[in-house]
Amino acid sequence: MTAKLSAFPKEHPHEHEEDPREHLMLDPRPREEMNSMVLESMQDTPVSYWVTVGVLGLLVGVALFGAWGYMISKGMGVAGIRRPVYWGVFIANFVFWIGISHAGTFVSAILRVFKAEFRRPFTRAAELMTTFGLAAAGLYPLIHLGRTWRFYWMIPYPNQRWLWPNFHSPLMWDMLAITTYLLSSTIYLYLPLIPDMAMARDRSTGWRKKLYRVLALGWRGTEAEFHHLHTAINIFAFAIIPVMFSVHTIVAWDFAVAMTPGWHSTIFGPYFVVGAILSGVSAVTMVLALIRGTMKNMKYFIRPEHFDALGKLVLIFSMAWGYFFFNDFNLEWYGGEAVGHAVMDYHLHGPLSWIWYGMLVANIIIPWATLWNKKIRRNPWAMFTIGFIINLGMYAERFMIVTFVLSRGRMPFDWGWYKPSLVELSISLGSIALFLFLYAVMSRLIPLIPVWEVQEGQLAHTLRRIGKAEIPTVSELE
Amino acid sequence: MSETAQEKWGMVIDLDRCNGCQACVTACSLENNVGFVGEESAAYGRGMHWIRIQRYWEGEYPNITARFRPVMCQQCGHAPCEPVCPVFATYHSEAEQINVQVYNRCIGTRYCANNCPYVARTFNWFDWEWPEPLNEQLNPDVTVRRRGIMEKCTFCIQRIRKGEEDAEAEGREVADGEIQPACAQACPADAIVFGNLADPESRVSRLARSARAEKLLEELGTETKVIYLKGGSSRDR
Amino acid sequence: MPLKTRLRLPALVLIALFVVVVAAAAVLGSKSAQAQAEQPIAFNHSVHVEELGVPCLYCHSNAQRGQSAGLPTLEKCQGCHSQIDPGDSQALQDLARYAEENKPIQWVPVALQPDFVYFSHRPHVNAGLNCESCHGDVGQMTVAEPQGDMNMGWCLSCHKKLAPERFVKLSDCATCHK
Amino acid sequence: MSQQISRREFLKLLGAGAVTTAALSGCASATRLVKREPYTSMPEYTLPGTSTYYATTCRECPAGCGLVVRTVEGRAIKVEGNPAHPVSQGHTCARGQASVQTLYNPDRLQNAVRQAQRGSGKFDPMPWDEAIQVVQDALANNDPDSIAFLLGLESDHLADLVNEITAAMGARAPYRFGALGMLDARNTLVMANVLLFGHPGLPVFDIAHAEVTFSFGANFTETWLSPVFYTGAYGNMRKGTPGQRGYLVQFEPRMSQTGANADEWYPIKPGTEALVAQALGALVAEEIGIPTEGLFADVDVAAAARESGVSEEDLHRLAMMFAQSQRRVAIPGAGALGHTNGLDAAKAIMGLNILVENLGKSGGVSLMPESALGNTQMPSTLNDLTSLVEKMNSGKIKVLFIHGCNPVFELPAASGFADALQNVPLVVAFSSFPDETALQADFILPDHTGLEAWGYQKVSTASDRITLSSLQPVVVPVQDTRATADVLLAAVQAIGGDLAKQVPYENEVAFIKAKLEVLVGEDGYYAASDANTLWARWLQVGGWWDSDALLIAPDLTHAVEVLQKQPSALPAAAFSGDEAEYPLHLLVYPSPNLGDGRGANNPWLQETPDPMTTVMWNSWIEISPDLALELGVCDDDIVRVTSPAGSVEAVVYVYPAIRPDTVAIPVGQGHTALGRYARNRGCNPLQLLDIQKDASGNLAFAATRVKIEPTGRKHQLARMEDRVGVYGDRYGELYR
Repeated sequence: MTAKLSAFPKEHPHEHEEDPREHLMLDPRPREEMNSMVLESMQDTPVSYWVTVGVLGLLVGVALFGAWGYMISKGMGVAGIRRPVYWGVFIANFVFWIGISHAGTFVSAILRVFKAEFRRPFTRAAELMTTFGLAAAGLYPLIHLGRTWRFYWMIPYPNQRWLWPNFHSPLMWDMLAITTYLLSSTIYLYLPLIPDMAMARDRSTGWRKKLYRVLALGWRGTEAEFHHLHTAINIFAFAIIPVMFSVHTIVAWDFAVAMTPGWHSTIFGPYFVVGAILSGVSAVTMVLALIRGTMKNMKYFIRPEHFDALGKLVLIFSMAWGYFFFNDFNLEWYGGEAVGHAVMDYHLHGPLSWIWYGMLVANIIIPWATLWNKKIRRNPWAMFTIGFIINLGMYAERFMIVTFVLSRGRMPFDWGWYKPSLVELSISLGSIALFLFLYAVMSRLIPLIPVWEVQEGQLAHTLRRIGKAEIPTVSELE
Repeated sequence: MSETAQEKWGMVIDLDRCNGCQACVTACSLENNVGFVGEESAAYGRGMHWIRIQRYWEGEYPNITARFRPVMCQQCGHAPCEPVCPVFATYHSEAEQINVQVYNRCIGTRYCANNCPYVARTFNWFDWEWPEPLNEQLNPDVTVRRRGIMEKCTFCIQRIRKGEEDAEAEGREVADGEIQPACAQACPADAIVFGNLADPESRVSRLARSARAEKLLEELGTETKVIYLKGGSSRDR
Repeated sequence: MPLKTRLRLPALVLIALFVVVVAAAAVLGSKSAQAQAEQPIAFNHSVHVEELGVPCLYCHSNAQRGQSAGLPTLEKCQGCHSQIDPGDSQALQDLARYAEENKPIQWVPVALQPDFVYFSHRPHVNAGLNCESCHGDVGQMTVAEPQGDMNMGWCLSCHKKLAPERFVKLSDCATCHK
Repeated sequence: MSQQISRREFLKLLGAGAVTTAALSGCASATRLVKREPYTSMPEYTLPGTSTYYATTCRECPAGCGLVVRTVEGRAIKVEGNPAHPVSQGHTCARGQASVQTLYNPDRLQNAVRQAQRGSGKFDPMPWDEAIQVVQDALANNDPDSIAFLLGLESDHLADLVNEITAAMGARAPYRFGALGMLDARNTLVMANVLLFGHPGLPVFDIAHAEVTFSFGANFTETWLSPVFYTGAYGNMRKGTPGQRGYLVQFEPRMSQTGANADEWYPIKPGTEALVAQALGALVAEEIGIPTEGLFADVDVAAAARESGVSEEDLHRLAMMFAQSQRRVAIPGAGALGHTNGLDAAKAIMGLNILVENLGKSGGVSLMPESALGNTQMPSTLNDLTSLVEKMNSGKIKVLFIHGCNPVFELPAASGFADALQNVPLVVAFSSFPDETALQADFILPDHTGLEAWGYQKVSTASDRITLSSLQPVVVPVQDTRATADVLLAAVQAIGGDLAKQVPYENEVAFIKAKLEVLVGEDGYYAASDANTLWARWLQVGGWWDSDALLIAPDLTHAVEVLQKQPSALPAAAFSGDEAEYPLHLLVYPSPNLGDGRGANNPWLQETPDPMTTVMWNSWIEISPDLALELGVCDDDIVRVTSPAGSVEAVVYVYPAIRPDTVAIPVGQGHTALGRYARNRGCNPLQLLDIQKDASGNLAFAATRVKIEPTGRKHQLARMEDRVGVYGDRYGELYR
């Protein structure tokens, strides 16, 4: 698609003139060189890498599990939650990480289904975010339980108590949806990994070879194998999309099915899905910028064109989010129910209203003001910054949905305010560290670039000289 | 789905008699082993009171007055807290037609508390302490809740059970007024009346038929079992 | 491979440690849950119940009237034992010493429910249940032994079997948990 | 006698069972380690796991409510009201409920102690023999004139016993004091009763049946005289009579909880209660057409309206309402009587009752007849106490026994009591807790708490009939304490001689039984033909009282004469503190939850929200929003409150129902001792009061002016309410 856009450069004389070879698909390199570039990036472990991983690991151990252990031993009271704000940062984090986990599926599965060619080099990076985002998200329902050690009562299994869990509870739907999503997204991550594992197996020694041998499942790269793999990936790509939608819809239902004013809204399902994709895609740009900036040989694979494409997606989803936001806000405002107005008043005029205004700036004003500009979109660090701001904004949205709404119930006598405690902040920081830690470790274990997919794409793309112009052409794959 | 909830135990609170004296609050806490939390926690909304008296102001000085309303779990017939609990720790008791909280089943998701429009539920943020010999006072009929567990007014289920068990052992029906929760028993103004709503002749049923009867947030369709009798008209002379 | 050995050893140690810890926890846990501390006096149920034909309710008389079946008072023991020569029986000598010092005997409970379970003997006895339905044939035991798990499913299965018409109430959580 | 001994043993046995049950309240995993300890011999009517109920009397305030306490295996579990009892009628207040936490309080004294250096808090345990020896020596080796007893307000068996002992010794009768009596202005009310009706006791107001009630600062649903009795009456006033809803009008500068329940509330200027009553009286007399002489003659209604802040229209309307109603009553409450013109106010307000001739009638004012156990002795006036302080200062008092009150905390600092205590060579306190006064004693010989004690109480505050309330131990004493009556009797017996002959009782129970003999054969709620039956019924029922409501009507003619002789020009209330320097009236009132402060170490009383402010675990100063704006202070600011007599720091609660020229602070907090839950919490406003008296010689506790300065510091009050939810932005920037 991008290739097609730049097919008629002469018609846009004011625009920056592009060299078609700026596109990865039109800038092929020999297979062996590409393979070793990727392998090199995996084995490149400078001191700075170990320091980073060490610090992250320490944060995971102390800030996440240390603080959690402290909370388990003392009680939930070390968190800032209280009557009537019984849910706080933990649930906001949960929704946030679920949102992040939408990046992979969206970028990978949907773009794959729609055959968006620019996706090729970064599907895996995005899919990894899904898995690790879910890992971080999945911790929070456990963390926020008053009696974590009894979490297994939510699992339906026959027991001497003659008791089943309550399938009416959205929390049960949550648990089922998240486990399904985790399982399917892991498989979806793994399938396209097989040929790359085989590639790595054939080019490494020692423990890596052993590891990759197991993971490659005896892949030889025959035509039949590729055919099966394509079919499997295709099936999963289609199947995982509804799973993705259902997961975040169910997360939205955690709130929307409650009779709490400010939560009880039909729009919450799609609103949450769009918000999740917005924050997820923004997070993908951040991760890509980091990978490109810190890992060897990545500047070849991840190029401004990718940031450009993702930037457009972000802009579209920012607009979609704005649309849903306006729907939600406007109807509450017009509706005029007293409690709803109290909730809204707390957003607009409360002591923490800056969060609300900040969210609007981060999620609407900044993306709309910047992302129309191609120069900005093509600048990785600018995109990193914008992605970061959008994620702050999306986090603020989740924080407000959870805590602001609970602060203003139907009983004004029992309103309350909420202040996150150090323990909550520490665990939040720890979960970010967990995500980055897993990602950093994984970046040295598996190729972040699906080499075979890139190569496949490059095979299909060629530049043909027609007259004076070089025209990129794509041959149908499969 | 929308059948009228069955009636059994119910409570009538006469707001014209209630003067907000807080005797019910203390009585409830001492009957039900409710923990005390200290100033700092109490200031941060962590008081464990199962019943609280809401005090609202009306008017402006000097034409000002205050209204009191004791609020506890309203024992909804259609309770918002029940469907959201993933482990049935809170559920509707078919036998007693009240909303029961099973402490030892609770895993502490606190979803029920979020979904309670009456803010009737309290959570054990910590293990509360009863320095010796204060623990001698703990009621052996009521489980002492440890940290991480949701709790709320139970209509003094231990007293209901005891009354029923006694009646059964003696081969008779429970008499009207025989079973009283701690709040009703303490109330010096006799504002709280408890009894069987299914019995049209019980004192609570007769009061519940009063023209002054109203339910809290009735529009939510929660079918509560606590009925308030509207207070006197102090301002309209 | 140096890397291989470097990795293998800690991994093996970790796995071994994990297995040991889990196994130890399981063993200790089940042991502490089932182990019966020694009774202060090795009271012989068999002699009293089987040989002498003392009815259960003679000593555990509160079972009909209240929650707890109750343990016999020292006075009650002495009602008979003051007439019996301890001889060289350790148990009887111990009893005599308790009586002399008027010191209560600290029994270790055999059938015990956790604090969050409300159990009352009265309705069960009044419903015509025999003691041995739950406590086993005490006449065949010397020191009383715990019977099975006495867990929730055990309660429920009996409630369902023996009182199906009242199962709504007898399966209500609030019947036993409050 | 034998019965009493067996009872004691039985209670001890009960205690043994308690150990096991206490262990059972731990967490689940520990239950495996529990040992069960059966009784060595089963006490009668005790079944394991089955509750036993005992009737006794509440000792958390002097009202004398009857309780039924549920005990399980020797532990007191729950306090409930005694349904047969005329005062409590089956109900209790928050303080009564929390009395189990007095009993099991972790900070109680565990045995008799000697304190080598006063105030040090370093206690050396001593055996009770030695403790009794101390009392014996003190009684035997000192001149009777130099021995003083200071007792609490309760008209109980101990007061009777000490009266007998002092009479036998030739010493002065015991002084009686309690902050609740002082802040209820009980003496002023009694004095008014004496002057008007010739009756040395408190009047009883039949609020329950009144159609219209005018309450002049009487907080009768909180702490005033007998809160449970009057709260019950309040409930019945509203809904007790079919087709009738009693109408309550409250006059007070700061809205009390009672005022919050009133149908009309008038924030009148402090000290103008007498004027309002006079104006109403004059208008009522005019309406019902009786000639006005004396007190109600030539009243300038317009001036009264101007002075008090109640409009003339309102006065006319209220007077009409009062005059035209069938059953109406006016109550002279503490707020009205706590001024230098308090006695006049009492007469004027009682005058309203006399005008409408409601004396002895349903919905009116009556008097309690004298009980068979003799009349109740009224509290000492401040005059008496100041003379005691003088005697202490001049060294005339060599021995001071203090029981049932905490004067170092409860008396205004300006009274000089704490300093005077330093001049008494021997101070013996009988407090169960190491309170502020006990800390200034040489010996503390802790008495049992109410639920462990024997006794009786002659209900003197309010009841609808003669009521004698019994106390019996519901559990074996938790600590190694001993009944003060037993200690005194043991000392008296050891001294022997004439004294022992005149006070011939072997112990406390023998004394009580001897006193109760007069009830044998008396017709009442039950009639007992012999002493043993009486004793059994007495303990079972929870006391002795008439079977029907029976009060006596005051003599109208005498009262009318007194009023007619009273000149109508009354002196204005005087205040301590120059108005320019100290611009604000200070109102101190007993906290509805903590009362006089003796319950401040009961954690559940601390955690029970105050009815009006919903504040827990602290005290506060109530400031009107206007005043707060003027002073530039807002909620949770710490301010310094200074009066001519002293100064304290208090946390601001912006209170929408108080006059802008008045501030109010509850009494009950501000302990420097007593225990972990009470210590260093809030402030004690009694430190601010200057010594001003009314005509009856009582403290005019509302006659002190103060000023307020912000300190710039803050302390967040623990509130049940949400400030924003309740107050919104009604007061704008105050809540930022």
